[in-house]
Amino acid sequence: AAQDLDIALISKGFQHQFWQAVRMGADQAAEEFGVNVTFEGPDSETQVDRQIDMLAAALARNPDAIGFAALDSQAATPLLRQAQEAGIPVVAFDSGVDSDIPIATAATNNLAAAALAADKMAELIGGSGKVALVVHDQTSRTGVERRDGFVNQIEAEYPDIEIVSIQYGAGDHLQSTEITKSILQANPDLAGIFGANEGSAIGVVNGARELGRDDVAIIGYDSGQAQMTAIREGLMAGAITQNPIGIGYETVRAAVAAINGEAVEEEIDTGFYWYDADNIDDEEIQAVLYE
Amino acid sequence: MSAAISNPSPAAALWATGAQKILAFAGLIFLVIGFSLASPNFMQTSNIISILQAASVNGVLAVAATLVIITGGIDLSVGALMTFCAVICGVLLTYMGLPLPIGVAGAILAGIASGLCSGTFVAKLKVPPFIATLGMMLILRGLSLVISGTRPIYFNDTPGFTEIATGSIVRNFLPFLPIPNGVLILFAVAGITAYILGRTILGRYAYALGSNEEALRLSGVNADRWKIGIYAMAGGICGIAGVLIASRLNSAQPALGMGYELDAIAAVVIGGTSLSGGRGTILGTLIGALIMAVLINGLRILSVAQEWQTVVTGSIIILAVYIDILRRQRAAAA
Amino acid sequence: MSAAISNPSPAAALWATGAQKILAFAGLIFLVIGFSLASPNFMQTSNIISILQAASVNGVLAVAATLVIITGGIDLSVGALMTFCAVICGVLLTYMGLPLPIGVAGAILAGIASGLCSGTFVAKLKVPPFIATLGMMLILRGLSLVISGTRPIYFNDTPGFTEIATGSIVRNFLPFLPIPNGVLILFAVAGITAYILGRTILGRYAYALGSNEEALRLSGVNADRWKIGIYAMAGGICGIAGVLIASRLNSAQPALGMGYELDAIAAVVIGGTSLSGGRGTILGTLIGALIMAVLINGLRILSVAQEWQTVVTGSIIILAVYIDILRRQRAAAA
Amino acid sequence: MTPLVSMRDIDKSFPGVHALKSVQFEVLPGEVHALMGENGAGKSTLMKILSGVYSKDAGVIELDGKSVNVTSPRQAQELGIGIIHQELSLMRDLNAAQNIFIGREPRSAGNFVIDEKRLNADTAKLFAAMHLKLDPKVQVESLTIAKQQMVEIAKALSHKSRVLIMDEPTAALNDAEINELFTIIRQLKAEGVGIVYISHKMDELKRIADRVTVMRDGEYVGTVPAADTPVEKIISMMVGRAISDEPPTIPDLKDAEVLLEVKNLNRGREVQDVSFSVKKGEILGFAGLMGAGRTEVARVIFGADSMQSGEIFVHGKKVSIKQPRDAVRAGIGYLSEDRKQFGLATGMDVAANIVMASVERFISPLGVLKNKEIRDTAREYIKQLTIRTPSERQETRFLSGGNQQKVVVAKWLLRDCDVLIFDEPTRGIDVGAKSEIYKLLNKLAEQGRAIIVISSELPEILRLSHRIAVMCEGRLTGILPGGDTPQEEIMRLATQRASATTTPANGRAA
Ligand SMILES: Nc1ncnc2c1ncn2[C@@H]1O[C@H](COP(=O)(O)OP(=O)(O)OP(=O)(O)O)[C@@H](O)[C@H]1O
Ligand SMILES: Nc1ncnc2c1ncn2[C@@H]1O[C@H](COP(=O)(O)OP(=O)(O)OP(=O)(O)O)[C@@H](O)[C@H]1O
Ligand SMILES: [Mg+2]
Ligand SMILES: [Mg+2]
Repeated sequence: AAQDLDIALISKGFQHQFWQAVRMGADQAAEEFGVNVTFEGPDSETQVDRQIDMLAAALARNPDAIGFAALDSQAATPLLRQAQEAGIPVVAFDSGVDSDIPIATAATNNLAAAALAADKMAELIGGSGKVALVVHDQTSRTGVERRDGFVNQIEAEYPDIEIVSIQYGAGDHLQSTEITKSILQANPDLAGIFGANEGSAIGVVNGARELGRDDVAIIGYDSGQAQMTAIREGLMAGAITQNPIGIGYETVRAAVAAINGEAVEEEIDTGFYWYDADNIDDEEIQAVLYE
Repeated sequence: MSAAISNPSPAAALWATGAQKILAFAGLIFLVIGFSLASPNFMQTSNIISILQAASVNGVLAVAATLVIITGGIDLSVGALMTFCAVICGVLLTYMGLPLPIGVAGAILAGIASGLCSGTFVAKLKVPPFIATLGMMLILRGLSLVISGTRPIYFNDTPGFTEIATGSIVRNFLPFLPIPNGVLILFAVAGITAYILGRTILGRYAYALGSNEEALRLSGVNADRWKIGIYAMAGGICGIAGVLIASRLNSAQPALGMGYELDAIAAVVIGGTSLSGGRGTILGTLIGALIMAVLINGLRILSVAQEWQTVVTGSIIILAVYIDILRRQRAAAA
Repeated sequence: MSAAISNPSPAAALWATGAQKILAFAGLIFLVIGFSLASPNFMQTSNIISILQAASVNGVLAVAATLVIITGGIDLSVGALMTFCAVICGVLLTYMGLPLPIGVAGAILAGIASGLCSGTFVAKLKVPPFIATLGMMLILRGLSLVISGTRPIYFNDTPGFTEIATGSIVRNFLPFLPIPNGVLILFAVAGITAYILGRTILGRYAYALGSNEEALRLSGVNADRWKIGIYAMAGGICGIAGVLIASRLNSAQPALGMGYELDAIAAVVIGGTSLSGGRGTILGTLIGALIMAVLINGLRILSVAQEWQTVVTGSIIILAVYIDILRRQRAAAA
Repeated sequence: MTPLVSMRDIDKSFPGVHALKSVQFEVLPGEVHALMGENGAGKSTLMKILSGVYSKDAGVIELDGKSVNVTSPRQAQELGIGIIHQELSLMRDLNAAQNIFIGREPRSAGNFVIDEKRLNADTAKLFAAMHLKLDPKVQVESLTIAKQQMVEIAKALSHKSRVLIMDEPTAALNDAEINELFTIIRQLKAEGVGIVYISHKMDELKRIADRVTVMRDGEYVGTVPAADTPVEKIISMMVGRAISDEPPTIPDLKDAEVLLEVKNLNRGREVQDVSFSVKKGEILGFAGLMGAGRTEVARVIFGADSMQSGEIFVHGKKVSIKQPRDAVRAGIGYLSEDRKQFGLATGMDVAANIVMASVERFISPLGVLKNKEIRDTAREYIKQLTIRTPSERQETRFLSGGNQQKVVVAKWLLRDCDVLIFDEPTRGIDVGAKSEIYKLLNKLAEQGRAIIVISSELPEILRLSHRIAVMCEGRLTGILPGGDTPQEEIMRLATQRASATTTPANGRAA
C-alpha cells in the first residue's frame, strides 16, 4: 500500500554532490518507509523559472506529497497554494520557504553556519590579516546567506581582519581555481580564503596548490572526498558541513508522516558542524559527511 | 513558357500545402500521443496549460531569435536581454514606484535600445553577429546585476503585475479553460511577428538580408538601417519576454537567463529555420518551442531520472529535426 | 593576367606578412601592456603561467571548435564532450584500475567516437551542425552523470595522473620557468592541428568543405567521409581536453563544462575565424583564447567587481574583434 | 565509328518541371559536338546527368557502346568524363592551384601530407600550356569572373578526360582568351577527345563545332553538321522562328539633354581619371578586355565602391553618391555582371526578386505589402521577358542561368531609372532572349533614358551602341562613334598597353 505513495522532491540543484547527498538521504528514507521518491533540480541556482516548471510538472503528476527547496519563495507561492488546495502536503527543505504552506521545514541555518566559519577563520589567522571569499553564486539564497553570514560576523567581531575580495565562480571547480589564483596573485599577503560551497572550496584548494601557497588558511563548506582529503593532508584547515543526508531523510520522513496524518515537527533543524583534521573521523562527524 | 511545367489544380495545391502544414506538426503530435498513452496524467487540462506556460518565455525569446536568424545573423543575447528588461521593469515599478504601464513600456524600450546597439555593431561596425551578441550578452548580464544591486526585485507593491502572465482573461469566458495570459501573449507576439515577416516591408527585407545582403544593397535599399530595425524589433520582443518572466516569478531575478539563448535557438532550428538565413517561419518556431516544452514536461511526468531526461531530450531533438528533413525531402520529391 | 597584379619583392612580401602576423597580436599586446601598467602583480612569471594554464583547457577546446567551424559547421558539444571523456578516463583508471596510458587512450577514443557520431549526423543525416551538436551536448551531459553515478571520480589511485597537466617538464631544464605540462599540451595540440590544417589533405578538405561543399563534391571527393573525419578529430582533441581538466582537478567532475562551448567558440571568432566557414587559423584561435584568459585574469587582479568584470569582458570582446576588422580593412586597402 | 558516348531516351523531372523528355545525344571521338538551345532548354541538365551530378529518371547512357550507370561525379571522372560547370564551382577561400587539383593533390609522406611544391609546379605548367599569366597561389576569391572561368577550364583540362563537357565556357571570356581556348580544344580533338560544347554565341559554332544538336523545351530537335548548316537554320530550330539582326539606327542627339556626366573619376589602379557623359536617349557602349575596369567604373558611379576623387552629375546637377541607395535615388540603376553574388537573392522567389528594388512602391502607408499587385507585376514581367518559370513563386535558384539573368533585368526595368547601367546584360542568354533584350534596350533609350552597356562581346557592342567608350587598364582610351566602326579600331584602343596574356597581342586581338 505504502509502495504506491509518490513523493516528489524538487531541489535547488542536481549535479552537485551536496544535492546528491540529499538525494541519498531521501532514497534511504524511501527504502525505509517503502515509498517512491523522485528527485529533480535545475542546473544552477539561478534558474528560478526552470524550478517552477519542475514544480508544475510534479504537481501534474498528482503526487502524495512534495518536498521543495525554493530558489525563490515568492515565485513558487501560486503553485504551492495549488498544492495546498489539492491537499498535497508540502515539506520545505534546505533553506525554507517564506510561506505558511509547508507543514514542516528541514533546513540548515546558513547565516549561522557561515558565521561559525568566520569565527574559525579568525582563530586560524590570529585575529588579523586579509581574507577573501570565493562564493558559488551572487544572487541565490545560499550564496548570499553564506557570504553575508561570514562577512557580517567578521565586520562585527574582528575589526583587524580585512575582506579584500569576494568573487563568484558558479561552483565550477575550474573557474573557482582560476579565481583563487588571481586573488592570491593580486594579494600576495592574503592570510585566508573561505570557499562557500563544495566546488568553490575545492577550487580554492586547487588554486593555492597550483601556486604552491601552503601558508594560506583555507576554510571550506560541505564535504565530498576531495575536501576530506584536503583536510586530512592539511591543505584545508577545516570546513563547515551541513547534514545533507539528514535533510533528505527528514524531508521524506516528514512527508510520509504528513500523508499518514501524523503530527510533524514544524522546524526540523538538521544542524551544521565544524570539522577539521582532528575530528574528521569522529562518528558524529562521519555520519554527516558524504564522499 | 514550356509545356513541361505541370500546373496542378488550385484545390489540389491548397490541399497539398495544408497537408504540408499539418505534417510539420508531426513531431509534436507524435510526442503528445506518445506521452498521453504512457501516462494518464499527461493529457489533462492543467498539464497542457503548464506546458503552454513553460513554453511561453522560451517561445517569445525564440520568436525574437527567429527574426535575427532569418537575416543570417544569430542572437546570443536574448536570455540576458530578457533578464535586463525584467530588472529595468523592477527598477521602474518597485524602486521608483511608477505606474504599471510605464514599467512595461520601459522594459520594452530597454529591449529596443539594446537591439539598436547590437544591430549597430553588426550592421555599421561589421562585427559578426555571434560576437556582437555574445558581447551584448555579457554586458547585459553584468548590467542586470549592477542595476538591481545583485538582488531580486519583487513586485509586491504593484498589484496586478503577476496577472500579466499568470492571470487568465480566457477563464472569464471559458471557465473550464483557464489559459494564462502569458500564453496568450506568446500567441499574440508570434502572430504579429508572423504577420510582419510575411506581409510587411520589414519582413521582406529580413528575408532578403539573409538571402543575399549584397544584392539588397545593390538594389538601392539601405540594408544597414533595416537590419538595425530588425535587431531592435527582436530586442523589443525580448523586452516582452522580460515582463513575462518577471510577472510569472513576481520578481526580477538578475542572474536568470544563462543558457536560455541556446534553448531559444534550438526551438528556432527545430522549427525548420535555417541558421544560414533567408528562410524560416514563426509557426515553425512555435512548434519548435512546444516540442521542447512537451518533451521535458512529458519526461518529468513519466518520472524519468533527471540524468536520463537530458539524454532523451538530446536524442529526440536530433531525431525530430532528422524526421523533419526526411519529410521535406519527400515533399520536394513528390 | 592583367598587369594590375603587383609583384612585390619576396623580401617585402615576407616583411608584410610578418607585420601582418604581429598586428594580429595587437589586441593581446595592448591588453598585456594595459594590465601591466595598472597592476604590478600582473606581469610576474607566476601570473603569466597562471594565465597560460587558465587558457589551456579553453584553448584546446577552441582548437577542436576551430576545425569544425572551418568546415562551415559549429560544435556546441565540446564542453560536454570534454567532461564525458574525463569521466571515461576516471572509469577506466579508478573504477577499473587500468594503467594510465589506457585511461588516456580511452578518453581520446571516446572523444573520437562521439565526434564520429556528430559527424555522421551532420554529414549523412544532414542534420544541421547546430542541432546535431546541441543534441550531442545534452546526450553527453546526461551520460556523464549516468556513467559516473553522478559522483566525481578521483584519481588518487593513479599516481602521476595530476602530473599530466600540472607537472612541469620544462622546470627540469629551466628551473626559473616552471611552465606546466598542460600548457605544453595546448601548444602541442595547436601545433599539430595547425600542421594538419595547413599541410595535409584533411586540412585542405576542411577548408574546401567550408568554402564550397558542393564544389568539393562535384570534384569527386567523398565530402561526407572527410567531414566525419574532421568531426572525429575535433572529438579526439576534446578527449585530450578531458584528460587535461581531469588531471588538473585530479578528478572527473561529471557536471562540469556547462557554457564552455560558448567560451571556446568566442576564442575562435576573436581569433578571426569566420563562422561561415572556409577560413581561419589555429594561431588566431590561440590568440583568441589568450586574449580571453588575459582579460579575465587582469580584471580579477585589479579586483574589479565581478558584475563589472562581465560588462568589461563583453565590451572588450566586441572591441577586439572590431579592431581586428579595421586592421584587415586597412591591410586590404593597402 | 562507335560513339564515345551515346545517350538515349533520357528523361528527367524536377518538382514542377519536366526538364528532359526522351532526349538523345552522342559524341564521337575527336569531335566537337555543340549543344544548343534556348535558356532552360535542358542543356545543363542533360550534361549534369552525363557527369553524375543528377541521376536520370529513365534512358540509357553508353560509353564505348557499353551501357554504364553514372552515379556520382567521382565515377564520371573515373570513366573519363570531365565537365566545366556553367555556374562557377570554385572554392573561394582556396587558391587557384588548390582548386584545380582538389581531390587529386600530389602527396608525400605517407599519402597524407600534400606536396604543395609539386601542386604549384603542376599548376604553373598547366597555366603555361594555356598561355595564362596567373600565379598558382592566387586566392580565387580575388579573381574576376573571367579569370575564375579560366581556372575552371584549367581544372577540367588537368583531368585528361576522354569526354570533356564545356557548359558555356566562354560566357565571361574575351576574344584573346576564347582564341586560346579554341587552340586547346583543337589540340584535344587531335588527341581523340570528344568535346561537348555549350554556348549561346552563334559565331563560335562555325569556328569550332563539327556537329550541332539542338534542344527545345527539354526535347531533342535534331542534329546537323555545323559547317554546311546556315546559322539562321539553327536559330530557327532553337526558337521555332527566324530572328532578324539589324544594325542600330543612331538617333540624332545633338540637342538632347546630358543625363549623366562623369568627371575625372578615380579609384586606385582600376579607375584612372575617367570622364564621359551620356545623353538622354543614348546608348553608350563600354568595350575593353577583361579587367579593363569597366565594371569598376560602373560600381563607383553606383556607389557600390567608394570613389577617391571625381564628380558625378545627373540632369546637370552634381550628386553625391556614397552608397547604392544614393545612386538609385538619383535615378541610376545598375545591373551587375555577377548575378549570383550581387544580383539575386537566390533563395527567394521570382516575384520577390523582381520587386526587390521597388518594394516601397508596393506598400500601404503602414508598410504592409500589396501582395496581389506584386504578383501581377511579376507576372507581367515574366511574360514580357519570357522568363521560363513554373510560376512567380518559384525560387530563383531553380531557374536556368539565362532565366535568372532575365529576372535581374526585370528588377531594373521595374525600378524605372533615368540612367541604367547594364554590365554584361546578355551573359548566358540565348539568341532569342538576346534580341529581345536588345529591343528592350533600344526601347528604353527611345523612351528617353540614358543607357550604358558594358559588354565583352564586340558584336553586341557594335549592334547596340550609339557611341563606344573603350577602356584599357583603368583608363578611358577613347570614345568612338557607333554604327560602322571597325572592330580593329576598338581593339587597338582596348590594347593600348600591356596585353593580358603572355604571347603578344597581334593576331589575337582580331
Ligand atoms: N535543381 C533543379 N530543380 C528544379 N528545376 C530545375 C533544376 N535544375 C534545372 N531545373 C529546370 O530545368 C529546366 C532546364 O534547365 P537547364 O539548366 O538544363 O537549362 P539550360 O538549357 O542549361 O539553360 P541556360 O542556357 O539558361 O543555362 C529549367 O526549366 C530549369 O528551371
Ligand atoms: N572587389 C575587387 N577587389 C579587388 N580587385 C578588384 C575588385 N574588383 C575589380 N578588381 C580588379 O580591378 C580590375 C578591373 O576590374 P573590372 O572588373 O572593373 O574590369 P572589367 O573591365 O569589368 O572586366 P571584366 O570583363 O573582368 O568584368 C581588375 O584587375 C580586377 O581584378
Ligand atoms: Mg545551362
Ligand atoms: Mg566587368
